[in-house]
Amino acid sequence: MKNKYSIFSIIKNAFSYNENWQRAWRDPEPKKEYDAIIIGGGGHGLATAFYLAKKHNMTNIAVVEKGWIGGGNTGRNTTIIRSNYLWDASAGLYDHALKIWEGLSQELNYNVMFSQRGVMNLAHNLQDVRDLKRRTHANRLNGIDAVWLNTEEVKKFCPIINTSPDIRYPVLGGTLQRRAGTARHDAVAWGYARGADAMGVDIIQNCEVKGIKRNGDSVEGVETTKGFIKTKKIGVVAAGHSSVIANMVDLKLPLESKPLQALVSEPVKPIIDTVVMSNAVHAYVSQSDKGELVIGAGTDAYVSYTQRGSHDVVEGTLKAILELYPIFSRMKMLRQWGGIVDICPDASPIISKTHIKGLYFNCGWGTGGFKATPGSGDLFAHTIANDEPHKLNADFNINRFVSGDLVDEHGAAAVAH
Amino acid sequence: MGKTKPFLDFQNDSTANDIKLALREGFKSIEHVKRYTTTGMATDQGKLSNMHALGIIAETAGVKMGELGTTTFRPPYTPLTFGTIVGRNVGEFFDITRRTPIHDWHVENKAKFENVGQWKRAWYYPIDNENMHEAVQRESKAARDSAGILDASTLGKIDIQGSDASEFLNRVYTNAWSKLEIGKCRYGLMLNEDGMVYDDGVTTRLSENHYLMTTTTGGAANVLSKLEDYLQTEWPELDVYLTSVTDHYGTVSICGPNSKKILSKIIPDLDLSDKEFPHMSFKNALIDSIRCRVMRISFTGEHSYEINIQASYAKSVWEKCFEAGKEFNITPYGTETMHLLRAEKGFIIAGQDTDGTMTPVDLQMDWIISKKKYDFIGKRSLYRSDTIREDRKQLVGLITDDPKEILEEGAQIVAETNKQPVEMLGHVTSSYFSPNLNKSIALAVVKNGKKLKGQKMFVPMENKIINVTITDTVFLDKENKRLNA
Amino acid sequence: MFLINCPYCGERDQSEFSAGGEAHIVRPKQPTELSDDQWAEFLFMRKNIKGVQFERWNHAHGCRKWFNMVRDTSNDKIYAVYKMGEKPPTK
Amino acid sequence: MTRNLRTANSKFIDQTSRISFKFDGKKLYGFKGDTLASALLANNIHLVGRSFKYHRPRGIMACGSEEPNAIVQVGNDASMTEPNTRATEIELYEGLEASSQNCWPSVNFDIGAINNFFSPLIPAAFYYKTFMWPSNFWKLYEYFIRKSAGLGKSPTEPDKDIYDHRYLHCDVLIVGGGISGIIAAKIAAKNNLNTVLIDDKNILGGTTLFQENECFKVNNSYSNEWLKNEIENLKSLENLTIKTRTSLAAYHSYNYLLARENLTDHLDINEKKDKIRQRLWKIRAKKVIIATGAMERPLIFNNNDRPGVILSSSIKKYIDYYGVKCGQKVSLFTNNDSAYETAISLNNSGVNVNSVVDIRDKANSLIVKQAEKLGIKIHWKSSVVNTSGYKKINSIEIMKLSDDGTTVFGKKIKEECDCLGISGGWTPRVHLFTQSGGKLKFRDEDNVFLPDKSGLDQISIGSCNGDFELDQIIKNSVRLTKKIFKN
Repeated sequence: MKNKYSIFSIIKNAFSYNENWQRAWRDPEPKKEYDAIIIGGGGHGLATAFYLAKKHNMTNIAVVEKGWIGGGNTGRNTTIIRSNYLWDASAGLYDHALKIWEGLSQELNYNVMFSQRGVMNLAHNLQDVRDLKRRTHANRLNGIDAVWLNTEEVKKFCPIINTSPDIRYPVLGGTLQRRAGTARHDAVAWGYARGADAMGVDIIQNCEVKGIKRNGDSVEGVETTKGFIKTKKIGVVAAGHSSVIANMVDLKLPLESKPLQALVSEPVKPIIDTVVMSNAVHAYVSQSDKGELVIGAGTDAYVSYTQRGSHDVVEGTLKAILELYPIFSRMKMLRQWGGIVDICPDASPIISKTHIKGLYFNCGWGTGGFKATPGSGDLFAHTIANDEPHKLNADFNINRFVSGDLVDEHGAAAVAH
Repeated sequence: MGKTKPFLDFQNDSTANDIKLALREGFKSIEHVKRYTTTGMATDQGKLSNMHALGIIAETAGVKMGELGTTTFRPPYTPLTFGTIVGRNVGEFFDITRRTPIHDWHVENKAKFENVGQWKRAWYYPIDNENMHEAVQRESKAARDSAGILDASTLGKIDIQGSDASEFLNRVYTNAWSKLEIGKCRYGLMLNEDGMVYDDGVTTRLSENHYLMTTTTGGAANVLSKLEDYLQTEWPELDVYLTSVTDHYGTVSICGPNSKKILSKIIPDLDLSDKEFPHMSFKNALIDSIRCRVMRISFTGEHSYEINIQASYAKSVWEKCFEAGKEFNITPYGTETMHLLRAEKGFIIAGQDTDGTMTPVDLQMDWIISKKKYDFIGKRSLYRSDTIREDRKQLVGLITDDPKEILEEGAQIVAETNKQPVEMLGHVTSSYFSPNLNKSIALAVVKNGKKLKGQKMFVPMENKIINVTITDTVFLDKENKRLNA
Repeated sequence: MFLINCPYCGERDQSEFSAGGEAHIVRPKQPTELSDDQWAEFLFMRKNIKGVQFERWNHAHGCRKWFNMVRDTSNDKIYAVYKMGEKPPTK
Repeated sequence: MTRNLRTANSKFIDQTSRISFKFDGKKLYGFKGDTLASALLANNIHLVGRSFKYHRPRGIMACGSEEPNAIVQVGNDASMTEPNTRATEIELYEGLEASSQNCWPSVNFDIGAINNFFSPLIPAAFYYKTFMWPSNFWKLYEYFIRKSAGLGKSPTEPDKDIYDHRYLHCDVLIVGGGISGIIAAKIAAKNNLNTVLIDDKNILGGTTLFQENECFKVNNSYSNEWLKNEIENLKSLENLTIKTRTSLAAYHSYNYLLARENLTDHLDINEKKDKIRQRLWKIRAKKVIIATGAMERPLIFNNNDRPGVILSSSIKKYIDYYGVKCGQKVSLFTNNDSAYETAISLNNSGVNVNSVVDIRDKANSLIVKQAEKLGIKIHWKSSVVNTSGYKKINSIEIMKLSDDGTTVFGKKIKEECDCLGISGGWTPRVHLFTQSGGKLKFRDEDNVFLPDKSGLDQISIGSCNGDFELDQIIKNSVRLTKKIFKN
């Protein structure tokens, strides 16, 4: 059994100079066969494994990761968590996730530092106001806390925003979800990995999937750099590389993979105590517990797997930041990076079975997958275990692109795709 | 190592012991160690610490340093001020501001402006201490009772020429264009390939192979790009040339029962009779020897003209119209009044009453879909299993039981009030108090709305529930009598 | 930030261009005869290749011409550009 | 206390033009040519900041962009203050006001230092293991964590300064104006190529500029004299543009680079007004030559972070370039030859060098022999195992190293000192190369990563390419530069 982390274990280990901490997870070699294999050791993949083991008693499973766990978009995002989505289907999905977030540190016995400091979305023109009010009303009726703030209330909630009526696109108001906030992204992957490992899940790093073996319409296993592993169920959660895996079985997905950039400033003392997003002026910002301003930039419009976007995107984002926060002009960009996000035409994800038996896809989260991590894992685990979607992810099937029953959330993303 | 403090990352205070702790806990990859201990993540980005961190990892794991690999060095090399990255693109240079050629007149006449895309549009013109509501009530009443004048210069304008121009329009709009007579105007809906309404506007046939298309203000650039894309990549065989002329012309729109009299004062030699110059037609004309195009088209339901004139003359023509209209109490009105007037007539605004999920059928505009045309952009998508569903959300009118109660745009509509969770059937897209009808009116999209006319519905607000009734989308002058008044 | 060789204008900075996705997806000539599945294939399904991809670009802030490009999406190396209607290079 | 820590012999400091500035509210003086760091050291101020987590006293440790400790807040004005600025990169100007960060009430007496006593309770990543109970208390815990995090303070009013962008197209961009960059610039410009040479310092020359020792000669001249002459010759080259105070920020694909030029940061406070403060150069270069040099590595031992523990090469720069003594009784700890250069420079300036602690068995290079000849004491095969002194180092403990170098044994030798120079070898600055997408290779002999494969038209030359010996640097810089122009 694992040592439980507690204030006492901290002290005990302090006396032994922290030399007795147990491994957070094992480092096993792959077995010959598993009941299910999750491709992708990011937050969503590890959460899927965790809930397969915890809720569906599937413990003879493995997560295979081509690099190190949490090294993809889990470790590259701006950590924003919110559930103020417009459509019922999305609201159901993201609020399910938010509710899990609220008890996640306790559930995992690992502090993921979920900080409900609120997320505010700003309106800069009359159509923004209509759209955001529409969302606020829909949220309220869906049981999601959301309130409309007028310009003065926006200013009061976040005093450093430039709310002058004389700027190019003045702030006309905004919506606030107080239960929303941020979490420590790496800790989410590590916490789920530790939890899944404790229940017997094999987490196999540095193990790249090279092919998927099929027998007719069913999957039989995966070819990896560590050899062939037999399984009847494969859950693909390889954000950024979903199409690469899909192409292994000649499956085309409605996805394009594009570089999404983010940056942080040097750390400073607390100056902004919430998350502020602006769609029209195209920027979002929060401050990490370390003091860095965490700023999300946009996606480039071309397909790229390089994890590097163009400088124009960063420049455009900081332009918007200085428009809304002119006090940040002398702040310095410390680090910028890119991740690869796969984007669906309707800006909503896919959590779905496919026409190939035993093959499941969880992808297309675009710029906003981190917030859904626990919910996505839970619902994907349900879908894999039962070979049927949970009612909360039924609308996020692949078939919607054929029928036309899309979940168009373009208005919900801070940055238009 | 005991109780020692051999520092590795001096700024973030991580020690060699911290690295070993991370390794013991199973964080083996250099990236994991870095993130777990924050080594190398301070403002010097590990310039001094990274190599030692690697060394300790290699030593502890018993591998060669070269096999571990480095972490990625990301830009910038040293921290860079946001100010430098942004340069001069701050304040007034944050984004360009587009102003119409008549802008100065609006400023002189105390207009309040709204941002529409990059444009500054006159929103309303308060007199004395009027608030927006009061100004809009006055403006819209004046436009219906006598005459109103609107700066419509921001509408996108695309000049379309070539021997295949008609065929081109056939393919991009849902309705048919080949038979449109020269000198006539027609309203068109443009869809995305997914069948959803994308943009709309009136297009005029100037001559056999020459059209002038108008688009929404916000959609102009995207529509042009989209049309160029189809022309160059899908239909290169078509002989069509597109030119954006939005900035070349100013557009003065005068409407109201006295608009004809005003126009006749300005262009006395133009025959304005309904026979010679009927609704949805166009004439070339001269104003003080300046050539202009006059369209008799209407977005308000009133008898109305749009004068398109070279941008540099637009302000003088506007002033001329204003002078000529003074005896009729011509009243300048802004976008807010324009929105109100069109809502009274049930005319949609693409982007306000549509949101990328509405088909023409959903808008109850089935009439605009040509049954004869073999294909047009988006046609196939209209016949998918979800788009042919009868109970999709459809555009309807709403009136409040209390005629004084103005609904909030964006408010949700439900059929029941005591159920939890409650099913949202739709939302209010446009809402105004109509001075001409003396009651509150609204447009909304409601699930299965087409069949629910006359049904009672509820709009639950935070602190109250508003009772409403679903109606037809046209609130005023259903017979279109005013167009020829 | 790529340097793109517009087939009409020559080398220009990436910021002058906009990307238009996968190339050589021909709009069906008879959409009405396609099944919902076939139409969805045209509308939404993409190869989204990691590696050498044929794609469309537009010199939006230049000649406004569309053209095709062969680019390796795994390292952003551009191998060729060619005009609309021209055959893609085979090598 | 006014101890004279200035030597009279710096060629780079104008001791006739005195500059007044304030640090933590105290008025101090320095000279034109100083950095804030060199001026503080000249005033015998070592303690300039507190560390992030344990609030331990920290001093100036380096002399350039790698400085981890001496991070200060510049200016008090709500709109013009700048947090997290490296004292080692701030050129001293009249009216400069700087203050320590991350300490309260002052850098000398910092309440937060209590964390240092609790440090066994807060190992790396301790956050993840605690603060979970009771579950709704995280908000409260976090409040205190946030308060204690962060270094400097953000401005609270809009910036009044102007910033600018410009484009630059060239045949060759050379990054780094040290000896390699200068060699490359000459070859490029003489090849009739439109050449741009940038360097982040205010003058060209790198470290060779103050390398005055008979061990380092080029064409029978001292290397610094030779280089000075070469720099002089560059001025007559028509195709060459030189940009100093220009730091390369980012190297993107397709040889697209961003560089920041500082235009007013070094000017007196009343001369800055209405001028463009910084300019971002957006550069497209046909070829890029990276000549960014190398950084000295610290050494890892117990309490290696005390004020007064300074990179050995930085001590050398402070004495030879700025004419500033980092201490009066200096010990050095090294695993390579470069600390001996520092020892000799200090010795020549009349600073008492206690000893050089060298983990190696022996070394026979010219420079080591020179040091031995000067009578500098060397502890061979030994290691510094600990230091004392809270706000400034006052002694070190030295022990013998075992044969395999993994343990220490014997008697602890205590050596009093007021400064310890450390030298753990050199790290090539390969940052720009990797930013551009280049792949690195590892050299086992001296544990360095070196540029390997790149998809772009670029080369790395000099010590950023792993050449650390003068003759190697010159020979390979010439060879590689000529080679890139043949392509």
